[in-house]
Amino acid sequence: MPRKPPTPTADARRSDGPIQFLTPEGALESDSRLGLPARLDLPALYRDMALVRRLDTEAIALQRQGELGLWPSLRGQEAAQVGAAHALSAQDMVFPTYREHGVAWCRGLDPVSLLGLFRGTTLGGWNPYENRFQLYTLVIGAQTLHAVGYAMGLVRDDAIGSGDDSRDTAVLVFLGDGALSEGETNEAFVWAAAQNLPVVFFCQNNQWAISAPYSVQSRVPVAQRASGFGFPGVRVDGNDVLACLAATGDALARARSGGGPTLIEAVTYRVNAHTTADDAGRYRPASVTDEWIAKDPLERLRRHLTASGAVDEEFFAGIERREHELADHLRTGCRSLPVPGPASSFEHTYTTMPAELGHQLAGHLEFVASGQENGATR
Amino acid sequence: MPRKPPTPTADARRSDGPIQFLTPEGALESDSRLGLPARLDLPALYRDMALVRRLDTEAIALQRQGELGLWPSLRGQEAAQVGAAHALSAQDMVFPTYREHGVAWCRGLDPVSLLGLFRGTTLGGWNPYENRFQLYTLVIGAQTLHAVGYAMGLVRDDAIGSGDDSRDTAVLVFLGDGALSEGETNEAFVWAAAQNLPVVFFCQNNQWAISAPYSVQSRVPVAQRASGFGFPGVRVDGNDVLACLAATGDALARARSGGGPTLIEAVTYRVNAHTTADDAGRYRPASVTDEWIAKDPLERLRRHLTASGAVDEEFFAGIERREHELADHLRTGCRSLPVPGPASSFEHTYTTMPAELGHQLAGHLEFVASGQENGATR
Amino acid sequence: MSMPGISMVKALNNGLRRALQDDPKVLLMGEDIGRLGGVFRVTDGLRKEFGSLRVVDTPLGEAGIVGAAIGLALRGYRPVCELQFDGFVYPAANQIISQLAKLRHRSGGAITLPVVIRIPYGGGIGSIEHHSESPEVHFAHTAGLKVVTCSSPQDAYDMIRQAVAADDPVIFLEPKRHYWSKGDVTDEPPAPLERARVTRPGTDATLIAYGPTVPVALAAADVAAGEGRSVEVVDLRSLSPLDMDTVRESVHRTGRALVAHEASLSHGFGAELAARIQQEEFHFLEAPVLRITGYDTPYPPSRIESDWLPGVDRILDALDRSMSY
Amino acid sequence: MSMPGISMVKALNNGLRRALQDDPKVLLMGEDIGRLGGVFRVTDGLRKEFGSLRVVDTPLGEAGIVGAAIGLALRGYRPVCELQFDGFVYPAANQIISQLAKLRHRSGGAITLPVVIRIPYGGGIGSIEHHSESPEVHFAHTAGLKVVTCSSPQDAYDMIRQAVAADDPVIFLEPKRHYWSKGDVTDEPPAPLERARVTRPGTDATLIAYGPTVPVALAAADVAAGEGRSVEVVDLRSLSPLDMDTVRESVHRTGRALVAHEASLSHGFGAELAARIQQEEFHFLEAPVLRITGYDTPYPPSRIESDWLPGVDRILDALDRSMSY
Ligand SMILES: Cc1ncc(C[n+]2csc(CCOP(=O)(O)OP(=O)(O)O)c2C)c(N)n1
Ligand SMILES: Cc1ncc(C[n+]2csc(CCOP(=O)(O)OP(=O)(O)O)c2C)c(N)n1
Ligand SMILES: [Mg+2]
Ligand SMILES: [Mg+2]
Repeated sequence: MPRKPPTPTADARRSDGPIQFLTPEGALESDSRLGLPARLDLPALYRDMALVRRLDTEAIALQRQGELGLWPSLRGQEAAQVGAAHALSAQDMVFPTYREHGVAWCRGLDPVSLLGLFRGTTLGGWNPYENRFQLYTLVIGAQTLHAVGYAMGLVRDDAIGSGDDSRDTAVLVFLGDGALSEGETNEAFVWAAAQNLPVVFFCQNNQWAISAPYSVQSRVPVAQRASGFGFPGVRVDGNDVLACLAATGDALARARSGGGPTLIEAVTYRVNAHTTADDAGRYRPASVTDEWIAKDPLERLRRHLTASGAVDEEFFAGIERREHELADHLRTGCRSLPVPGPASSFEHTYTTMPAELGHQLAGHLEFVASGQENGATR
Repeated sequence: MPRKPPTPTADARRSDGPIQFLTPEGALESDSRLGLPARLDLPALYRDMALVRRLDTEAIALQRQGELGLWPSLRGQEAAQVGAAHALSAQDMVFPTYREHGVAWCRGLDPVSLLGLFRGTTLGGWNPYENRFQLYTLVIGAQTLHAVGYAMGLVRDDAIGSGDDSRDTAVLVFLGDGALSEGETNEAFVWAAAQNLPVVFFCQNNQWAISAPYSVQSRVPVAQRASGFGFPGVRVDGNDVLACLAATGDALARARSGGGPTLIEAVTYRVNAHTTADDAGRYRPASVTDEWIAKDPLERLRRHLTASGAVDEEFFAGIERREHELADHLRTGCRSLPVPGPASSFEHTYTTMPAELGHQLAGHLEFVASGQENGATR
Repeated sequence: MSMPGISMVKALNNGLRRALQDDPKVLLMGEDIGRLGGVFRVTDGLRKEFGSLRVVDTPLGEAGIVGAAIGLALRGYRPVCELQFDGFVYPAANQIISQLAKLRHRSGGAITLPVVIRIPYGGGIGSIEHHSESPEVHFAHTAGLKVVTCSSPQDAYDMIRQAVAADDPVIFLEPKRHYWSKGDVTDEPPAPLERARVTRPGTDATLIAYGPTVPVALAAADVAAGEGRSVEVVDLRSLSPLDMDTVRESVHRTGRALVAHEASLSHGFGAELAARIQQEEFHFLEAPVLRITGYDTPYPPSRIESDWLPGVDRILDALDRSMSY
Repeated sequence: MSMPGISMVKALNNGLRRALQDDPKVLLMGEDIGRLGGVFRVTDGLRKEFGSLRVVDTPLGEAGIVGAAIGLALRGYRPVCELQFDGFVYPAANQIISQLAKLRHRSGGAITLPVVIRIPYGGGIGSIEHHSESPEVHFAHTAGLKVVTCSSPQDAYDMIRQAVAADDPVIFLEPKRHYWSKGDVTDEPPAPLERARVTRPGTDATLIAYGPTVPVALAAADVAAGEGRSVEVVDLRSLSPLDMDTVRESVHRTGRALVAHEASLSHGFGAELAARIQQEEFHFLEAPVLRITGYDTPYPPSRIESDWLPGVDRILDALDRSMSY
């Protein structure tokens, strides 16, 4: 029988726990380990979290209506994503997984473009250079190496360490707690450390990799992994948008200045099932989820904003109107996403279509034009 | 331009440096971090190191004479290998790379069987169950996962934690400093840690992966990697056979008792080129190598044995005679290694030869029997 | 035991349960196969029945799964791995191709690796990218591996047990779009794992299929019958080794051969079949061997996958071409 | 510039030097390619000339090399990776097959990945296991990749520069057993990278080869000529896309086709060639397409590799069989 490893110490004392500025009750506190950014737009952070949650809710509804094949919900992770994204400079490059709808939103992507992949009308959906937000990556861990390579390019472009804020650039790459177990992710850590690359690994430890609790992957916190490679790991309350923003800002600044990589662990929770195709009831008790819902990232900022008098009722009403507009936009946009034409599978496989592929395309177009289809029509 | 990371602190103070019992001058000291085993057979350790060095020297000579295609020399790493191997129990299983000739020797393998792979007469050369020493693995890192799986088997066989010394079993897997960068190695760390498996990772940090100095792979010591996964990493003087023995013994005992994995870093040096096909002069100065030769693992134990009066001249003379016998055995054995027959490539591809492969074999045998060969014979 | 009208998922589940019951050395491992019962529920209930040491939820890493399975096999176990989807097999390529396939041979037969790697594969279920791939050729091209695929609940039940009992490593491909197709399953002694099956006899042409395309081929043969053409359908079942005897016998009789698979045309499985048939039946072929396959492009977005996949109409068109020679 | 009597290694070295000179975005990366100049010295001297930021000694990890190259390409670079040996390409399979090959297509053409992956490949040099593999089919079967291989110093020099200049990912296979073969190399404008070449004209049969087997095929054609048979040798050069026009034209004339490669027979490159030729030249073939290849076993120990590899005698035997139809 396997002996149980010593369980990692619970965050009994505050200074051992994840960095936190905003308590679940909405109180703003300081943390000796990290400073808050000088300028903070709390209403904007709240607004983005609220809109992103609505985006998510609407996509789930669209999936239920059969408009999407699948949707990976970000519910519960709004603070992690919006906080991290608010720390980005325009020139920074983002490498997401498949759940970073909140980051996409903050990067300015039309949220309708996120739906194509899950509706089955596209394999991508946006130009990764336009908003400096790369395509979603479904193969766990693969994007971490792309981020590292991109960061190698930044080094060669002298795009770090100049002191010029509009020039110095970093890479922000997202990954899940499960992704920490893939070999490729660890190779990315090796490269980033040995070459001191300007890359920030932002891990949303949402406690689950589909049905696997984090204990299946590791017996120590995510952030500790970095120490084995010799670069800093930071653990923050992933439901505290300020902690996520501050830690990411700090790490990105270090990366841009030539100070090398950081691994950020945002401790949060996947409130919904893995995707709309998953049934979380099979592997986890609802009670734990309820505990996390009590730590809701939006609620605590709402409490703080209300208590501090920074915003009024109209602020929330305005957000609600924008939520409705967003939902309308998503519903309409989703249904009018163009179904790709029969030639589209053949296009862009190569920069120039090889002759043989051209023959296959010609045959395929003829087949489709003849009105035949996959089933038997004769 | 990449900024240089802070260089890991040199082992300025003794307590920061690798664990060491035997100084290069041959003095035996204690180390507060680890105890020496109660029973130590110093003459046997010396004898094995000496014989293993001779084995290596002879194999290099055989390669020069064209009898071997290639030989990866272990010179300089005798203490690491012999020390680690002396800590093994009979029932423990060893997973080597391609350089563990010293471990093979201590496990009781006929050293001639090591030559076949490098002579090109076999892809294996020994039965991995007979001496509980698996086949050499050339694909860097791959064996670490096999070790982990084997350790999972031990857990399921209740072969750990019983307190019965003849029953409790551990796995000892070897890897190089370069192997720390492969994804598969890191996955092995993930599995070993999360499941608290009875496996000891023994990394000979010989400073080089072919032409790559360790700084290409990492900016922190090998042993530190383990902390990122939440299990102990130990750094020992790899040229001190006692430190290697003690640390491995300690780690294996912990593994057998159910205490989980350990990563041992034996800090040593690859005195020769990567293999006989390599030219180290192209990438490293001879002066560094000379410094390491001064820390020779055999020499320090010889000094200690002589100074302490534990052995006499006859002891060394006896070893020299055994060295000659060994060299003779290797020379004769190498030349009489059987060249595999034409059917051998086809055998053991499957447990039962598929019909189609049988046809290919028949055709091949006919071809060979007709006296034809690869070149043009007509 | 008779299991009337069960799905392929259930048949596999029953087969795995039997395998676990029959041999204490059998264990299952993979991502989400325990508590969840697998994303397709193939291992549903088995963790509860056999415990977490025999039905193992693994960390997220495919190299790890296969590499650890090799180690378990070296210790005498018979691991059955699930790789969650076809598109996630590549991180394990090194362990499968350079290690699993070769170790027995390298050891001169001293090592036996009875490892099964189950892979839900193929398209047609409206999935997202990397979830509809057909990687069979990578394995069929690798000496030392057996590669099999089932097309009915009965075969699923029989073949998974035979695969677990086999002493060679087996890549076990499960056509996920037929996971929910139902059929009666009995406990009769099955045909050998390596044997192809003539699923529908015919005289005018031989249509070779496997896994996901078998039901499509049968549907095409049905329509063809209505048009007065008698098509013999061969279900290969084993892709490596390949049962050329059954294929040859059929083509020898019909003089015409067609192959249907989902993988891309170039270097797809049909290439090897065409190469062999044209060589072994050169004088008896009345038409070239024709291939109806996926195109030489990445698998398309799901809204247009049905046109991309080899369907009944494309098979019938190819049959027309074959008959017109 | 004329380079008389240089080796293929030197030709590649010169080609890479030119590529580095011509475009500041080109960079080389791989294990031991810097200080050491690569285990085969293909990159000899280039680190000194272009610095360690453009000729990069990487950590030991093939997924890392290809994954990082993708990232560099996303930033506008043109990385040329060296994977040290054919047998060590599999850890990079996921990055090559699921990422490198697909990203352009997935992005609807927004992403361009001009990445070259150089792989010394094939057997015949007395190497140890995993150092003599022929993995070409894994890549040729993957849509989105170009796969090319050279067989002479001139082609090596031209093709490596063309590969670096190409905007698609290119798997560049270097037949290591011809690394030290010498030939004159000039700077004439080369034929397109995708074009096959008739290396020796003939009328009785078409012998198709690529990379390592081209010199073997030429030697066999020589012997055959002495026996009164005129064999046309086609060097494919590009494995994907495949120049079927050249192949078809030749086989159409000769009526006989043979393919020689080192990879295992089953699902080897010859399968696709045979499948296409039998289909496209059905009425003109006087004999089936025959394949002379490695066997369906792991690559053997080096002392017996020469019998395992397709050599002149085996090619001549196959030619006899072909002519006897
Ligand atoms: C290489 C690979 N293996 C398996 C999968 C199947 N899969 C999709 S998501 C997932 C869990 C990922 O967990 P985590 O990294 O924690 O991210 P999260 O979904 O929680 O955001 C798995 C196993 C995959 N996509 N890629
Ligand atoms: C996967 C893989 N990539 C590349 C190689 C080529 N190679 C052989 S040995 C070696 C260096 C290994 O260095 P290290 O792990 O430090 O072991 P050492 O040789 O120093 O004992 C390399 C790159 C390989 N064998 N396997
Ligand atoms: Mg997660
Ligand atoms: Mg080393």
